Amino acid sequence: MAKPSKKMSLTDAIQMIQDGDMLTFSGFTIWRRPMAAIYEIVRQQKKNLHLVEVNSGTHGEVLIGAGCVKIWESCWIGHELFGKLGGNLARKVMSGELIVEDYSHLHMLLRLTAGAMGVPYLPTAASLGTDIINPEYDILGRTGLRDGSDTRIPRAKYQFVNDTFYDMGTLLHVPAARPDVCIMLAQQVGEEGTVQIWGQKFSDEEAAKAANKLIVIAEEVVPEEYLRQEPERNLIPPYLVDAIVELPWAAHPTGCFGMYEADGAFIRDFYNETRTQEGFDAWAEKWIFGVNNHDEYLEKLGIRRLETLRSNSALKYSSKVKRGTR
Amino acid sequence: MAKPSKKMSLTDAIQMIQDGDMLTFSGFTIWRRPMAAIYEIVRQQKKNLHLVEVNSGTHGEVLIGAGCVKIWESCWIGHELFGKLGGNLARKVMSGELIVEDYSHLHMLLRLTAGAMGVPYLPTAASLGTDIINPEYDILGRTGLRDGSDTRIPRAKYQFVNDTFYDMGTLLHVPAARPDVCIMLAQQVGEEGTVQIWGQKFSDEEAAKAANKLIVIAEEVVPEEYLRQEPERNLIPPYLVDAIVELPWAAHPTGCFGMYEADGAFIRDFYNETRTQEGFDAWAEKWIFGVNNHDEYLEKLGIRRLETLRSNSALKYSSKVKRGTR
Amino acid sequence: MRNQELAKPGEYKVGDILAVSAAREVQDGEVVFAGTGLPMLAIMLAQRTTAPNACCVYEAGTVDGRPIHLPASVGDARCAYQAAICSGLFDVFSQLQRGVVDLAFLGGAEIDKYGNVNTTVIGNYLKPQIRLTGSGGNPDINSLARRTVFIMVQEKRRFTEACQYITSPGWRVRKFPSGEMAPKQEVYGKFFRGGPSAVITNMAVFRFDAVTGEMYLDTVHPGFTPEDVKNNCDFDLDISRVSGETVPPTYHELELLYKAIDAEGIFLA
Amino acid sequence: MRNQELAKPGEYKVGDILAVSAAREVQDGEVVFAGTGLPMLAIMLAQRTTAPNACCVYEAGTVDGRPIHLPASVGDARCAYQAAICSGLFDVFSQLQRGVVDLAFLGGAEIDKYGNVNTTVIGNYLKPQIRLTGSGGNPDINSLARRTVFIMVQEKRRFTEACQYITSPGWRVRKFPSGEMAPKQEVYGKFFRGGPSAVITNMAVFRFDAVTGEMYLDTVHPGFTPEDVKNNCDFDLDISRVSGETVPPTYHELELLYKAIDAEGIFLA
Repeated sequence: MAKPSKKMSLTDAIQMIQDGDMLTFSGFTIWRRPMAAIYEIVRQQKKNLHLVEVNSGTHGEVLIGAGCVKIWESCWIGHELFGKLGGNLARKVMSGELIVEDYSHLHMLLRLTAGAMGVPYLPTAASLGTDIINPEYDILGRTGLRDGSDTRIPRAKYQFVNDTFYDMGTLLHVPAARPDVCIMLAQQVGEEGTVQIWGQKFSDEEAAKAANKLIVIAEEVVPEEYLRQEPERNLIPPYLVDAIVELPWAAHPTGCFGMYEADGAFIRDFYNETRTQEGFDAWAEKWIFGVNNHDEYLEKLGIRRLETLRSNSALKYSSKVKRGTR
Repeated sequence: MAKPSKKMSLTDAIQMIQDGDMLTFSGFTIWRRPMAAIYEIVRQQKKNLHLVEVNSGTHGEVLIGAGCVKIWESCWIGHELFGKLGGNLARKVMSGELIVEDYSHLHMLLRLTAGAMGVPYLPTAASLGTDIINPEYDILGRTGLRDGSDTRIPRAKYQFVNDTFYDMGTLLHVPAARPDVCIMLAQQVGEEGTVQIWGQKFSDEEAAKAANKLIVIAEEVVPEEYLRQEPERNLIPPYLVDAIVELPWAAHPTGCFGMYEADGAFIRDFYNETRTQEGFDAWAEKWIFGVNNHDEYLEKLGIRRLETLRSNSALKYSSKVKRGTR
Repeated sequence: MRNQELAKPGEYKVGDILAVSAAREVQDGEVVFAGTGLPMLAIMLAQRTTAPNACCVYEAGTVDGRPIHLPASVGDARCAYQAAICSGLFDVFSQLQRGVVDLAFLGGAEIDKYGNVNTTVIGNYLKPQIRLTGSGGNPDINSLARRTVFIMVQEKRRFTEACQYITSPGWRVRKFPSGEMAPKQEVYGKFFRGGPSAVITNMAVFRFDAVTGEMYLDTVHPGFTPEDVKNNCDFDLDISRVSGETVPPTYHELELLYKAIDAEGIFLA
Repeated sequence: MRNQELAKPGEYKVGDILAVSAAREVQDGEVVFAGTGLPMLAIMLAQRTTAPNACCVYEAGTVDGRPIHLPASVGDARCAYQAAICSGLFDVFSQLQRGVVDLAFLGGAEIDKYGNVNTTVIGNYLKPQIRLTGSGGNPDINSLARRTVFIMVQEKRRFTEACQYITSPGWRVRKFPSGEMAPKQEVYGKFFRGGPSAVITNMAVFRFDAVTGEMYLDTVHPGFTPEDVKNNCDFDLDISRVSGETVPPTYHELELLYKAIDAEGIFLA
């Protein structure tokens, strides 16, 4: 008996996201971000999104620049070599348009891990002694958002707790994060929804399992039996997947292990051109609103550019792209 | 430059274990247990071992029957279809020779996970309301072993804690376990120590990473580059491995995914013959003390028996072994 | 054509009606945690009949396997055949705690009227008369799944007023530190998701009162009377709500069990 | 034969002496956490010279990779080439917290005399003058590794009496809830494993006093004087313990850096 299909268009998948939703994503900095879905969120003009992510990157800069985001809880934003900080976030936090709650990398990872494990918090010794845990710098608390009216926001940023099992000292408890939606970009997804990720898994498993809904943007949809031949390689079972969208090059300009390189020149241009709001708006007009869909975006990039980025099958990265000065 | 080799004989590897050590193991019930190492521990007559494991099985029954174990912290012991309980453990707990601390399955898993994560405890909602968490039944506490003099034993069996982040209610904190030694049986290990496990990973990753030392019993030692061709499939990096012992069929009579079936008839005989101490002693004389090493053990089993158990390459389990009544 | 006619007494064995009754507890599309033995037969039968989209999770770390040979244990390599995921305990138990498991099949040596189960000791825990296998994942699964179904042997000593040791939580459990009995809802707070929804034995199917959490007799297998069942319970079983006779296996179900699911005769000898 | 002769001023660039000085902090057999950029060059150079058994962990989830092309990011597919493990953050950060990491290379926009580092904001955190990238894994790694080495740009405004915001903990840190400054040992309890052991800049190498936790000048790169360095520190730098001049790169090291490690000119333009 055939299982019900979860395949749908990008438009339909992104319509599952509501204004005000808490979102998280697959990937790491400029790697394997669901960029096609990010652009579609901007096209659909979602508002007041609450991002909870281990780190951010180009995708976060696009959403923040477009004014879709109200709250950002994370630890880092930038474009690595291709842009040393998140210019859009910096602009909006300096102007007071964006609420930023700073955690550390491990804190954010543990917040999503707690969500994925179904517990309200996890203990850690990371980042003790820093201003990250300074009670004066609890921005959601200062903004009055920890009163319990939004059940996704914990009543405290942290707790300090003494270990009495082994007298290890004072630890932190960091609260679980349970996003409404995780958008994941995967290399391969089976027809029923089994997800396979190649290369570094980053915090994808935690992000996907912490969220209530999971939208998977797949470079390829493949026969379910094909992925099940080696179930040890798969990350997510079908019952956790709510939508499957098949789109090639959907992480562009971020990179996708075994498929294509990050498009450094494209990201650098984004970084340089979007330091002002006017610059962002012009960029978005060109690359988001100026194309009707992902196919048009790829057309605009052109086949030569994409083929240069394509990974060598043996190496899992491109051997054609020019990277340095020599 | 060549890396220092960790390959050694089974005898030398087991000599790394001290009387009184806290041990844990790879595998699950009657699957992928490091049985050759278990037999060698008995041959070397280790004493007062403290086992901490998610569940036990045939390997635990051998160690307990042989009088090597003082404390057992776990949740289950038996031989699945081939012996419905742990006869040796039952005998020794009823006679008061063995200290048993009962946790639940998820509690034990989280204890090892906490050890692997480097935190002193983890929270859980599992098994609330049961006698497992009855303070009256804290046996290590009743025995006076929670006074801190053994730094591996936590000062409490559990803690009850209220969640104030999301008002989830009262949770348990279960203390970390940090065994002195984990003995792991792996299908393949690289020459430098990269460990690859096939099939279900059980709680192997948590057990190996929680422990201070890791002894790997490998069905095969293979070129390091071979395993590194697909690093996504590997579980443990070389720097966590202290000893590598290459021995085929080293999990017998337990099963090893992709290599051989559990030897149900052998396990059933063990179960039936070792319900009394005299029975255990006779069995050990035959199968442990009566052979000088693993090769002699295999000779005694005979090639026909072993070949029947061997897995079919496509199926990953034996298609030759007679399992049921039809 | 599939023969959907009901088999007559004598044409099926105890294991068959257990497996079939358990299979009928599965709703289509559910995520089901199953242990070794009859629970495997139940979920595999359900998947071949009324619940083709049910997904089976085995606690050793496989998800939605499609075995072509019956596993003899949840750790068996056969569980991984054409599975979506082959991982480990941390994955599947975390998902359980996260709340994705709809239904689980469990067993026990002793059950009380609130559905508390003992698989640990007979006699005083501190000086046990008989030591059993211990909890395994029984209490974790029973704590954290939405519904659980117990498959048990019907004996007076096994259906007891109050378990000598509560290994796995029913509808009224111990509230520590005091240890007094309290409703499961109260002890689990926002983690409360449900509890035992049925007990299936060789004689009958039992359910639990939504308010008191007490077990009552629902259906009686062909060949037994409510009084037979009551006589095989040590507590005062409520037999006032019997809804009828347990529907026996169909010939099609028996054929699936003996020719397809357990063709080798592992659990159905 | 390898040319182990030292290069002369003018024959090497700032990045070269940074990479070489950092590489010399690695001891053979160590487990090293490295970030993007110069840290990658440092660990790869160390592995090719004095620390062949050092193992490199990248925070995106690769362990002991043996790249044949220089990664441009810790998330780059190149990090996974011939790696022992390609997993994810939970694996490597758990191991870090467990205590397996001996050494880590980190950076920062601002450092104070106790080795506290700021990568978050310039100005008042609640009304930032400049918002930077944020912490990333810097504080976690600095909290939990045995030793850390910072690679920084030497500027007066970056070497400050007290960081405006402590992103990453040095030897005297904030003790909450009060926020008063206290030794790291006191704040970390049994989790204390060490802290910043060196700061390497374009002008010098700094170390920390074992008792006070204050930074002092250890070696000065060829072409600079201790006073030059002091003039590029906003706090009163201790230059009384200078042990000499930083050993410049050898021709062999330069060849490795430019011909083998960064042959494409990614970080060494």
